[in-house]
Amino acid sequence: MNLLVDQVVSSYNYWIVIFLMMVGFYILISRGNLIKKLVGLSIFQTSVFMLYISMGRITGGTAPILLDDPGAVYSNPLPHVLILTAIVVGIATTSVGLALVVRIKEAYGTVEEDEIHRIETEKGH
Amino acid sequence: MAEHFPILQVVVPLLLAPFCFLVRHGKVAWTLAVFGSLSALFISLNLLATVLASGPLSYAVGGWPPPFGIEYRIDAVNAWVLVLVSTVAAMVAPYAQASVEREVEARRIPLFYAAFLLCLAGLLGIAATGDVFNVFVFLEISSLSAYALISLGQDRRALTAAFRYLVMGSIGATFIVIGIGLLYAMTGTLNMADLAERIPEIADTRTVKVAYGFLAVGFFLKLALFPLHLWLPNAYTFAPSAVTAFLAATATKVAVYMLLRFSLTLFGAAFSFDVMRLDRILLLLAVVAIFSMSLVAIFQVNVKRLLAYSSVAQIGYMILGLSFASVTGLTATLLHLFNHALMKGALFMVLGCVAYRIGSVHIDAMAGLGKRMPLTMAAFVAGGLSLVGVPLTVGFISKWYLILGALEKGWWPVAGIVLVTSVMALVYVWRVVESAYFREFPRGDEKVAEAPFVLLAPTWALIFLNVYFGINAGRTIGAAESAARMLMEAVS
Amino acid sequence: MREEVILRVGAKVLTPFIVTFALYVHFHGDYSPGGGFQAGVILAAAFVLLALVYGLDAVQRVLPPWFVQTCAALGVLIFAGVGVVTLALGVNYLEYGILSHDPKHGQHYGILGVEAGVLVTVFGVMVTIFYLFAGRKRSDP
Amino acid sequence: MNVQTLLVLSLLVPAAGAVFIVVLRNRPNLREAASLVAAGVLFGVVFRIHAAVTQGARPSVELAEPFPGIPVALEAEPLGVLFALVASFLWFVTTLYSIGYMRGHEEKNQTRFYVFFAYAIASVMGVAFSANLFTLFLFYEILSLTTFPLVTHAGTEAAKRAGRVYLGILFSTSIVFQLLAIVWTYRIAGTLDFQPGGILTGLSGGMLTVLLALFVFGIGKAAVMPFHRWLPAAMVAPTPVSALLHAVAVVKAGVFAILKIAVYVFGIEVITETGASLWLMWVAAATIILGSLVAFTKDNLKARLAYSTISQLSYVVLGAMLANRWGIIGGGMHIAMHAFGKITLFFCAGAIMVAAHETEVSRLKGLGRTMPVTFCAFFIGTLSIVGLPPAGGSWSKWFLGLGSLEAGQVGLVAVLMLSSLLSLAYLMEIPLKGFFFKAGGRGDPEGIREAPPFSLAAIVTTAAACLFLFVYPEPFFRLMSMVVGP
Amino acid sequence: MFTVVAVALLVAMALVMCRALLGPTAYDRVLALNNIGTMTVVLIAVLGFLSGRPDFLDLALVYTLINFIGTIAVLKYFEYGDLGAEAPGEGSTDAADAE
Amino acid sequence: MSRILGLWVILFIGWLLLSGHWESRLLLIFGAGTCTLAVYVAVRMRTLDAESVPFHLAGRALAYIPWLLWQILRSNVRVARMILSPRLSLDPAVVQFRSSQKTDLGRFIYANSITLTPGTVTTGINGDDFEVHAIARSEVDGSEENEMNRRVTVLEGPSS
Amino acid sequence: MTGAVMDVLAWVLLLAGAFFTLTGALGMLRLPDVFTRMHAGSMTDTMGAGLILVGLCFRAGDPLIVVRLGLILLLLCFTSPISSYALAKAALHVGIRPYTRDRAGEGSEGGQPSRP
Ligand code: NA
Ligand code: NA
Repeated sequence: MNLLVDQVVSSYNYWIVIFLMMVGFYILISRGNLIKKLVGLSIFQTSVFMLYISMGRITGGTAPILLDDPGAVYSNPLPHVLILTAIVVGIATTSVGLALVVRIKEAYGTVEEDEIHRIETEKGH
Repeated sequence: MAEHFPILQVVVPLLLAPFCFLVRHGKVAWTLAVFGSLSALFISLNLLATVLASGPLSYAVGGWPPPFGIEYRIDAVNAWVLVLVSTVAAMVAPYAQASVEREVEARRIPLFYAAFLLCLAGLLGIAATGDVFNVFVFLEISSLSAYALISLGQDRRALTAAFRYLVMGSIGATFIVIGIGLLYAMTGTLNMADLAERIPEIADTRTVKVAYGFLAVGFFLKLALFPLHLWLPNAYTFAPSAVTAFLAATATKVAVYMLLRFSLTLFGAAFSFDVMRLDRILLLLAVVAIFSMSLVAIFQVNVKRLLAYSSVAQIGYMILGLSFASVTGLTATLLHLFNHALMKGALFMVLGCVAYRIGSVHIDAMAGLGKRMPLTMAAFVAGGLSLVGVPLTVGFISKWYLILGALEKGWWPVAGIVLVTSVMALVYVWRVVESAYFREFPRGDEKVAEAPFVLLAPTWALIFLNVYFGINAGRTIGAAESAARMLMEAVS
Repeated sequence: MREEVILRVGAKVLTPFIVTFALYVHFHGDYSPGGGFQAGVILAAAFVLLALVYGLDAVQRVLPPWFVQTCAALGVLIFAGVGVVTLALGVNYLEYGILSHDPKHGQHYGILGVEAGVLVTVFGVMVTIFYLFAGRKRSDP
Repeated sequence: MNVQTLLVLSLLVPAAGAVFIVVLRNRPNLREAASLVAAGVLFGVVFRIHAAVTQGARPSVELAEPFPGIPVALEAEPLGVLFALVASFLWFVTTLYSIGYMRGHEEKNQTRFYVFFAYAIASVMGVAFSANLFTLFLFYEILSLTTFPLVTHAGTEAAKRAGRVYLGILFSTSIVFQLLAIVWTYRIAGTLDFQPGGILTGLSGGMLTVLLALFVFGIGKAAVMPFHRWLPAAMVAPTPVSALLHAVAVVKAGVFAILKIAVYVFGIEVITETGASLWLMWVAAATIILGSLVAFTKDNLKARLAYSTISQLSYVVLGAMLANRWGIIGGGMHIAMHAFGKITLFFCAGAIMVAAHETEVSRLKGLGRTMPVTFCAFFIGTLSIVGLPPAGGSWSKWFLGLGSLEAGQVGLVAVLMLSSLLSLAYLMEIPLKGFFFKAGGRGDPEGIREAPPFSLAAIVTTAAACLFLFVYPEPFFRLMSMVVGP
Repeated sequence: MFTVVAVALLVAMALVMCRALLGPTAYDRVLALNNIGTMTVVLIAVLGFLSGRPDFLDLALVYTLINFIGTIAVLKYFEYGDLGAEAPGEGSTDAADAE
Repeated sequence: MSRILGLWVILFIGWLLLSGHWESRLLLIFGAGTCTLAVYVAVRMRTLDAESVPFHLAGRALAYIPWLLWQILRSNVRVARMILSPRLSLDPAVVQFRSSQKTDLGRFIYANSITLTPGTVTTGINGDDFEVHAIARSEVDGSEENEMNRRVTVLEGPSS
Repeated sequence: MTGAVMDVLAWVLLLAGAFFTLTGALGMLRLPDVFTRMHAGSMTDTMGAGLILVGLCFRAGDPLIVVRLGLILLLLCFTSPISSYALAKAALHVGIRPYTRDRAGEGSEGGQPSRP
């Protein structure tokens, strides 16, 4: 049973990644609302976490990074750090994006892409 | 201290950035930014000298030996990129003071310099590190601060431009980090030198090829390779002038560097060109980019946007060089990397001067400026000629090697396209020149004076470099050639 | 008298525990890397909860915007500064071993220092963003 | 002073002259004196170089080395000396002429005019003494840039358009064709240095033909059809500028470059043996005839002269393409002969414009009586251009004819004769109208006098030179003989 | 047996996800998502046991908190359109503003 | 002051339980600092009062919690049966009633107890007035609701 | 002996928890409106999560893990009713009317506004 799940997890992780990417990307391009776009982007980035999480399982690296002596067997803390970094980056991206959206809202009074476009083109004429 | 230069190169600006934010005082923040950029320049020149004298440098962060810890590795290729980035920063930072004061809200100025230093640190980090995941982290540091910098432009369209850049940039970064993850899953290492050793053993697996694809698309997005350039024109157009000058001269160049580093050092020229056929894709995209974007540039009325499209075309030249898959072609790429930074930096700085005085960079608004701002417009003419590729400017050097590379391959039509698009560059540059010199200044009695010295001096300094490295290109060519040779022969 | 009694009491009871938990995660971060980040998020969450229940003004009186912004910058400073300390002590960047007689403890201090930087930054950024959004009326219906 | 220094001086003297002109911008007399002095000194310098070169010296100097192995370098050789002599002498004369013309015409921005004129001369010296293709290309482009403000001197919409065509064609052709040809040459030969006998050996005829064509069309300043449009467009410029373009500097730089490339890059023998230039001869021939025919249709005097220039330039190109002893000698000498002839004609046209405010050929009737000197000079210039004794032009035409015969191209001889007839017809019309027709419909014939004295002096000088060169073509002939060797 | 529980949880999550997608009101979705959050917490705990690494449990704790605060935030936004507003009928005896 | 101390002690116990590294003096010091900070935040926010530190209920809660768990179990079973029955025979209702607690804390406990037991959800409190949604009218008809009300009031203690 | 008892107990608790979780999830789908679904939700939160977590406690071994599981459970029990309350109140606030047997014919979703 465990083996089965392991199989499922390890062979289908790429599919999950791809699925999430597709979903995120779809939301990203199909929505005119900038906030929804950011949601799509977040989902898109989430696919990375999935990839790295599944990778962590494959590599089987587990916690500590205390290096007792250079000769000791060195347990690999990397997948953790990588996932975490990727998450931080994702959140930072989303934060900057949201900050931009707030300022766009202030400047245009809307966060809908087509309305912004309309406002700009009207101003142009 | 000198042995720590590889890390200090990145840490100094990184450390100064929060100070800029903390002091909450525009002038002080600016002083910090200038100090940061100048020290970065100092360090990078030192590094370059060391590398040229005694070969590559390796620095173990945390004192852990390379495969385990993060390694910073400086060789002939990235030492040049470091010099390039920090040179431009050292020119833009002094320039920014007056320009930013005019274009950015006072309360946001400390934030501006903080983001500027962060962006600088990120770009330097990408170039300096020898760890692929670190590349991603620095890429994001530089990108996020770039989004912030762009959003500080006066026009509200700066916000939407920054948003779009954020979306496309993040997609690119995600592709890159997926590629890195796949490589890591296959090899269990993130160290570039390690990867370069291990990838050939597993080069025929599908995962490696998929990773290659992800990485390539990610880099294409980041370096604004046609048709993934859509974020660039608006971002450059609406960003504050100093930001445009800085980003145009550095950000895409560093992205090109990443592409070179990954495709040639990590995967190896043989894999990239023989297996993945990178050269064919690049050739096609580059040719289309060069031609179509030059054409589009001709029809622009906003000069910043005009130069932005020109940048996309010029990036095409760099990629074209790579697509030759030869030492000469790669030399052209590296030369143009450096040279284009000099010319576009200078030209966008000129536009900053113009915006400073007349508040617009519309081609009509620039009418008659040749008389009102003679030094500024002279700088534009000089920079423009460099862009066209007139002899004694750096532009000529790049073109020369590109054509030489094309002829080496026997690709006559490609050489022809390089030349014809140079003429197109002449056309779009000349439209601005005509407006400045052949049209009457529209607002008769209004006093428009020459740009202030603090803006002109850095601008002309870059123009001077354009000419200096055009007349005395031996050193750049030598460096580019040896770097190109190193990249091409890294693994194959 | 008070409609929101449930949320009010709930938040009141919960926050001290959240704060404690946040710092627990931080100080035990070296056993599972990245504690600083999680801790920062959790700490910020405590104040977000307070703001949601008691209103933005009440929280901002305790945690003014300039303060959290300073936190955000300060954290980066701490983060990079720890490395500079090791440089000053004559070893490589982030080579924590130098920070104590026992290299193992040294690494511990070093990681805690770096993570503290991360914590402070993440906390600052998170709260700043929350402030940015809270207090802006939704105008579309 | 050694000859290397002189070579550098040939660039520095006009450049320094420009500086003095700027400094003295508020004192027109001194300003123009500075210009004249610079021109005089330059001629002296070039003459000293000439002396050295005729004694067999080949002084050279390297200014910079942008590329490894591709320096910016100067070298004095006979062909370049010939060109430099003509250009520096005519600078002096043109400056003299300009003093009268610019003042008489009350032109604006006269300082700018003199400054860029000086810079253009400096570039011409660079072209003339270039030691390799890169240096030639460099100064060629600088020449385009420095003459641009002169062409657009008027600053009007028409001037702007003319400037576009001027720079557009010159830059486009030079970038697209010439630069390509240069890089290709470098790729094949591994060097760009001009060497007697050429540097392209062992190449197939087909490749050579393409490369030669790239050069011929890439040197837009030679105005080989179909890249000739810039020359008529540039008519909007003041007459001294036209003189500069048509006689002193620009077009001459073009044909000079072709000649130099034919001799020192391809090598006469290589061209002859491979027959690479055969069809290009006929392109030149076509330009000769078509240029003359178009000139016929132009009523505007300057336009007529412009097309005449297009036609005459291709004589030089033809000489280069013939690539035999007499062809090269004829082509080289035609640079000088046509320069003196055409500058005379333009000076006269300008003088007529300043004095009588007339620009159309059909309205010149009877003017010869009020402006006899001018019209006499025009007549002499015409003789030289057509190639009739006793004017210098007859020598170069004669040698070109010999060259055509030597190449076995009897058809080309016919072309030369036909063209001479045509040019006789469209040029002689002017002195004929001036002297032998009655003035009709002109409002105020009393107000018209001869051209300003400075201009007149220039006109007389060049006209006299045309005659003098018939008697004493020796210096140019000797130089060209050195080029082709014994 | 952890596997059975994990699968059951996944199935339950899938069912509730249907509700989140179906709605029909925004509150249905919030409810469903909150519920999924709870199940995720449990799943994390179970997976920790499954993989022999119970240090995931801290993560579960964090997730519980975030799930809660997130739900409150969303609901407040729905209700007042503003995250920072004080709730109406607010007394003045509790928070820092009570002077 | 006693509340401050009390809260601090509770938090520190929580810290020890979570940490498990009781041997590390460093971590204990950090823990103490952490708890101090948490208390300080509570003090600054003025949220430190009887409601937030319900020490006084501890004893009586020992009696209440098992009863509550039993109620939760029972109602879970009832609701599960309802959901699983093929014919979904629901009779949802919203009822209003008055509670007998004297303090907010008491009402908080009562309202949450109602909600914790499936089948009933507190949907509004206004002073003593409670509004409860029940999945079936029977859930609120019986004596259990009154029983819960009574027990929470007892839990509250004689005086607040 | 105690080990076996503990294992069996863990089994029972885990399976019971899974059962309640699934039932709750089913309820989420079957029940007609947001208010009734909340009951199903609280089933997952209490019995579902609770029994599983307690079941895990029996397999933990390390007291530290038991503590954590307990804390999670405590936190869940503390936050779940608060969320539910906030949800119900918000839903009522925007005018969503609870489904009743009398109005069953109006459609299972009660015909309320779909967006607040
Ligand atoms: Na995200
Ligand atoms: Na990103």
